[in-house]
Amino acid sequence: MLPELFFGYFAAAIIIFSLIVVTRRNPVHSVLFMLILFFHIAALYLFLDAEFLAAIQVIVYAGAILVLFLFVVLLLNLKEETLIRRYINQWPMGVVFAVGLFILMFISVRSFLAGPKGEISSVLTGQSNVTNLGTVLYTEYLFPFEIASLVLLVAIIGAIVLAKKRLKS
Amino acid sequence: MEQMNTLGYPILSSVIFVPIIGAILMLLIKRTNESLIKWSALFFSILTFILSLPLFTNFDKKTHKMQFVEHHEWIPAWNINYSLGVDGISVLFVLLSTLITITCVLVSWNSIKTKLKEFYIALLLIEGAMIGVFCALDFFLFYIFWEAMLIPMFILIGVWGGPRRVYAAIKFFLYTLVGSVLMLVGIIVLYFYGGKTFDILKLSVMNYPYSMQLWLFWAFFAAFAVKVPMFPVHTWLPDAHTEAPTAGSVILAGILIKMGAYGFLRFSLPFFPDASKAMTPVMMTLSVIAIIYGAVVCLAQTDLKRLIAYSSVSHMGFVTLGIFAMNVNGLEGGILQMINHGIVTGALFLSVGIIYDRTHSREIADYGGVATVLPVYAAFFMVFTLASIGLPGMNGFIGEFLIILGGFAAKKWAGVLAATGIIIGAAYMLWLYQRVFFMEVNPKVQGLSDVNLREIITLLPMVILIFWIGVYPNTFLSFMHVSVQHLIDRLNIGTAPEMTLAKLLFFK
Amino acid sequence: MKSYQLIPFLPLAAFVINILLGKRIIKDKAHWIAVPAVLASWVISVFTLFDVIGGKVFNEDLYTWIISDGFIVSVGFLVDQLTAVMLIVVTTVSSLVHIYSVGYMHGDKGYYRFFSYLSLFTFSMLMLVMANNFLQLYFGWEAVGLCSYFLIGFWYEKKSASDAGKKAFIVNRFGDFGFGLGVIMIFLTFGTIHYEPVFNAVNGIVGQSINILGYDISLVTLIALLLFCGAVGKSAQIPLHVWLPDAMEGPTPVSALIHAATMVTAGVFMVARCNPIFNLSHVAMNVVAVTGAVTALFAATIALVQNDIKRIIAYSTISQLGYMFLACGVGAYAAGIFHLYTHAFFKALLFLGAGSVMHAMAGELDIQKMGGLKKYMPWTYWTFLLASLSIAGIPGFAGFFSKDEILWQAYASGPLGKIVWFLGAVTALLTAFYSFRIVFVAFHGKFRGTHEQEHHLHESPKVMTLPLAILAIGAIISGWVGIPPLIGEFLGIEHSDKFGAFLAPVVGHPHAEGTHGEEIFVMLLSILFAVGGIITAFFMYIKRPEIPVQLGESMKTAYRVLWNKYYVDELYHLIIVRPTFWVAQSVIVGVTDGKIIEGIVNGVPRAIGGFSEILRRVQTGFAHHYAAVMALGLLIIMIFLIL
Amino acid sequence: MVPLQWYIWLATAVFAIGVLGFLTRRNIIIMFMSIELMLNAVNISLVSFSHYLQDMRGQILSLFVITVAAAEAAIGLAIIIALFRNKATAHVDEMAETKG
Repeated sequence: MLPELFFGYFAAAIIIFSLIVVTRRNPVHSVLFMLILFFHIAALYLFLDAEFLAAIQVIVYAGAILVLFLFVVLLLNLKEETLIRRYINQWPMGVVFAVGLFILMFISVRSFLAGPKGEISSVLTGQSNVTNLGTVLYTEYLFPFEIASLVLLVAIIGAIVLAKKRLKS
Repeated sequence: MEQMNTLGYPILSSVIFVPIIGAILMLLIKRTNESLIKWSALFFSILTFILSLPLFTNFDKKTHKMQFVEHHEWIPAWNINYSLGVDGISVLFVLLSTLITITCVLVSWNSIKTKLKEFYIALLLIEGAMIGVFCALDFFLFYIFWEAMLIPMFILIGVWGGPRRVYAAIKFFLYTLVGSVLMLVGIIVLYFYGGKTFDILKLSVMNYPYSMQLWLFWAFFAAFAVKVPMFPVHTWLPDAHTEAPTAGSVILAGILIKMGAYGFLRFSLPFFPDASKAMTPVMMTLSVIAIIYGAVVCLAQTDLKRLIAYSSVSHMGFVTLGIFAMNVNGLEGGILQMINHGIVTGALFLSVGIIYDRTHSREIADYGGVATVLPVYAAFFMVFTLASIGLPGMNGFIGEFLIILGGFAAKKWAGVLAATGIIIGAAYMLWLYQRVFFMEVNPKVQGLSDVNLREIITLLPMVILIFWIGVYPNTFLSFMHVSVQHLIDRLNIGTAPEMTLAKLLFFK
Repeated sequence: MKSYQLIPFLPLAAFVINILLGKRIIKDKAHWIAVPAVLASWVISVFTLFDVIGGKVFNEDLYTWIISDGFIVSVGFLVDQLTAVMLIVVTTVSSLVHIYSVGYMHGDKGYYRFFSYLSLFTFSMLMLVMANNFLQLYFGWEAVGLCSYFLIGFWYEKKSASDAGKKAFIVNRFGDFGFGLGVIMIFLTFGTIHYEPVFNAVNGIVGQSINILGYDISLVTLIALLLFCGAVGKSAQIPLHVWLPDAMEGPTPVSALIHAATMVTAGVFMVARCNPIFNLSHVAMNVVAVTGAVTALFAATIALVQNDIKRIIAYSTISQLGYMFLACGVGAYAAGIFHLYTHAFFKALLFLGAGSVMHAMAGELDIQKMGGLKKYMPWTYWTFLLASLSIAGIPGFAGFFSKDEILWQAYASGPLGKIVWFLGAVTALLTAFYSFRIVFVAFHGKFRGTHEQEHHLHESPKVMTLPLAILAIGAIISGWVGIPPLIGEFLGIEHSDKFGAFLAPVVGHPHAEGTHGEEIFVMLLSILFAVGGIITAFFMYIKRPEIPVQLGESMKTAYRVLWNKYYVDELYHLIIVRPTFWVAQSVIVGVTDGKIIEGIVNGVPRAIGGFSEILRRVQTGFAHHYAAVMALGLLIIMIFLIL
Repeated sequence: MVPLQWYIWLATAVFAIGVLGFLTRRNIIIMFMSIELMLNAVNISLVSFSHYLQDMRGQILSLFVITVAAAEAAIGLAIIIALFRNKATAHVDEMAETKG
């Protein structure tokens, strides 16, 4: 009963905060609510035996990405943002699509079947989550891992090139 | 089955990739260092030429098989191989390509003023791709080279061309692409029919059903006829030639439009012998129309380059006529005429480029009395003019005579009508020469300087080749005998009934 | 290498040296290269002639020119009796013209160019006559045409000169068109184009025919007529004669060498060379004879009224060439070649004489503006007179023997022969008349030019009069090697027709069907006509100068037609030149290329462009529109997957 | 024990909210945040699959998703800055640069 209660709280909190994030007038508020949202998601990960990911969620998402968002919001200095309308003219269409998508996915999830069990997990190997993750990541997923690092490198260079002020040419 | 590469090293690969590597290396040169760019382009083109010379000296003229063969697996999943080789039909074009590129580099020496580096890089890339087209023995590789050549050429016309260069470049690109895409469909059909292989040699000895041959013949025809260009898909040529920079025109005339005729020889004829035989009257009709049509339209031109471009249509009509005469004389004449046309028309475009650098006008009316002002230049141009109208003792005569001989043997009317093209040819070329070089000196050409040493060096190889082929053509004809005979043997298995243009048009 | 093989290559070497080094180094010393070369060729030719007289005939290949399947052609030389005669004619006239040009072209800025072209021409002409196969003949054929083009347009700054050169080349191409096809027919029929095997095999194809457009045409006739096409072009016979009068734009030595003595006779040479083919076709022979006869008369009538001294001589050349074809057409090839040989001397002399006159008159060509030149230029006058007597056919002179031989052979060769003989005889009368019209108008009477010209009048330098003198001797005695047996018997000379006998191994010997009486009649009639023509000219231009004017007024139409050369040029302009240009400009550029093909080519992309013009409105550029469409797509896919 | 489907429903809901935000908001930064929301929804489902199927690969994938999200945020925000510098607006309905 306790796990269901915990899940109920976190699920409700995640959904409510998500809604708040996408509806706030002031982007700064959105970012701050998103911070709370991400903490909740991290907590959810702990329930799922994913300690490492929970930590990453907090460090990367909450610590890095959201701070970046916040910087940008402050950098752009959107004062008038709070005064004008939030939504595009065709917002009802967006609502219809989103709700439709939710209903469809909801229906389809009911009828899904679980696949075969995996071979590596804390339960099976008796080792910690991080050890298991590392084992898989540095053996089976070594090449994608390298690619991911390349993606990050490109992102760093790209972001700098794009955001820096144009030199007078 | 395959002839071994008698040289110890991969000569064809080196000839293809030296210019491409050269182009890559030239990327590293600073763009302000113009003389280094020019000299390195010249160096790489001459190096390629020297590398290609063993093809001339070590070629075994006694076999029709591919020589200097290279074969490596490339994409095994689709049975795609990197395989190269030349036979008596293609070897001369490799040599012609390497030679023409040198002249192109030389003639552009002072005439290209902007984006020098990119120009020479494009030139070297074209060279590599052109040679690749003539050497490829794998359809996939062939198609890659075939299309790869298009891009630098497109850029060459579109960036360094005349006032209407963008129109001309796009027209050129679309025309050739439409044809190529149909050929690609044909290649894929062959791939699956031939048991999933792109091997040109294997595919060329298979027997395809007649109805399939007909469809494939037209698919390949679309690509090759545009390139040649045959009537009525020739209208890209005058625009492209006219607007292209001199080097572009020379490569277009010298090599690029030969690829169409080469395609007929390498693919259409041996792959589809029945369909080719059946289509002979149609092809000959189109060729004869091209000969006369191209020649007559020259009489109405007021633009130097446009006139020479249309004369190309006429001359290439001779080539296709010789090819579809389907006898030894016609085929050998056709191949020789391809080389001749490359040399002569290339040289004419070089010459026009040389005078254009001085006057910046292509209008014939802006000239007159050039022979008085630039006598040495006039002498060169006279040689090219005479070669173009097929004067005996020069190369054009040998090719045209053999073609008319072959055409006449195949279809009398074709030989007779083609011969009238020679009359009109003399008329427009001499009239051009008269208007440009003779008569009163036009004030616009007064005081121009005669050709300098660089320009003489550019033109001299052409003159030498013109007389060499004219006086002793056997040097070049001897390369072809065995291969052409082999092709004829392959063709003789065709037994389909002949179609005429009228039958084809009215579905009789 | 045999010595005779040097004959063509010496002038070639001179050409190469002069054209490469002439501009910078040799300049006005060009004749020191060209003249010795051609003189050396002449010397070797003379030795070769003696070799041939001694019974040697050379036929050797130099190297193989083209090999393509069965089409194997060599460059080689055939020196037989016919070639030997031509060698002598070509090298002799060429040498003299070279020497003459040293004086005539003195100071011209294209001096070296002129001599290199002359050398090139000599080379080409020698290659033509020495060829042992049809393709090499064709090579020489086109090459002499090219030199003719160069030399006619020598003063290329003049539009008329460059026009004339171009016209000559293109009109010749029409003839060469037939000639080339003839060569191809020969190859396809015999499998070779070397003279010897072809002539040996030609008897085998008699009776064979070929189907062209549903008509059966005798193969041998077709080949002969196609070859004759070339001859018609090169030798300026009707209907391709139009280029020769215009060719007079070239320097006069060129007219003498190319357009009188050598190149234009190539057609006659070729017909004589191919006599084994022509002999087998009556149709072709008749065509040759009639073309020759009609041209002879036609050109002579035009010559009657022209005033340009060189054009008169040009028409006279066309007319005399007609004689030669007439002879060939009746099978009297030896007579035709004989006339070619004598004609070379007196016609070259006439042209060089005219050149001498022009030299003195500062380029004046109109005989009406001359007059009384006799006393200023005695050498020129006397040599010109001798040449005129020769061409008129006064007994004893070279022209008499050759012309008489032709007329008699024509008369004696059947009913058609009688007709062409009659045409030829009338032409003889006209020839005598117009030749002496020049003599009387230009050299006698009073000077009618400007004072300046009169002051300037002088005899030409030695270097020019010497060739005149040599040619004058030739114009008299060159005919003495071919004295008809009738006169020979009378004079007590045995085998007097040495020329005919010499050529007989190559061209055969026609047997004339006629009595001595008829022969005497023909001969006397031609003497009568010659003398009559001269007397008429004397009467009309010396005694009663007003008659020509009255005659011109009373027969205005005829005069105008002759003056305008029967409007042939205008006719060609109307039916060939203008329609071709109309098609080029209006039909092809305007309609087929401009509208139809370009219409389709540009129309397809335009249609695609129009379609995409509609489609592009979908691209609003708003990111949320794209996102919405994406979501919609996702929705649709999911609905499909679930349902 | 919480059923797997609950987690998936939760992920679905968050994803739908992300779509809603992306489709309706004008502010381009909020749109970006919506994208982050969607990515997080995917992560939730991946981690829950990983847990319920006893397979580490789900977590690995979500690790990569986080990587890509970081890169995307960096680039995207840089683009926003560049855009704002040129257009002086952060509203999508005021930009139509890609209009055909």
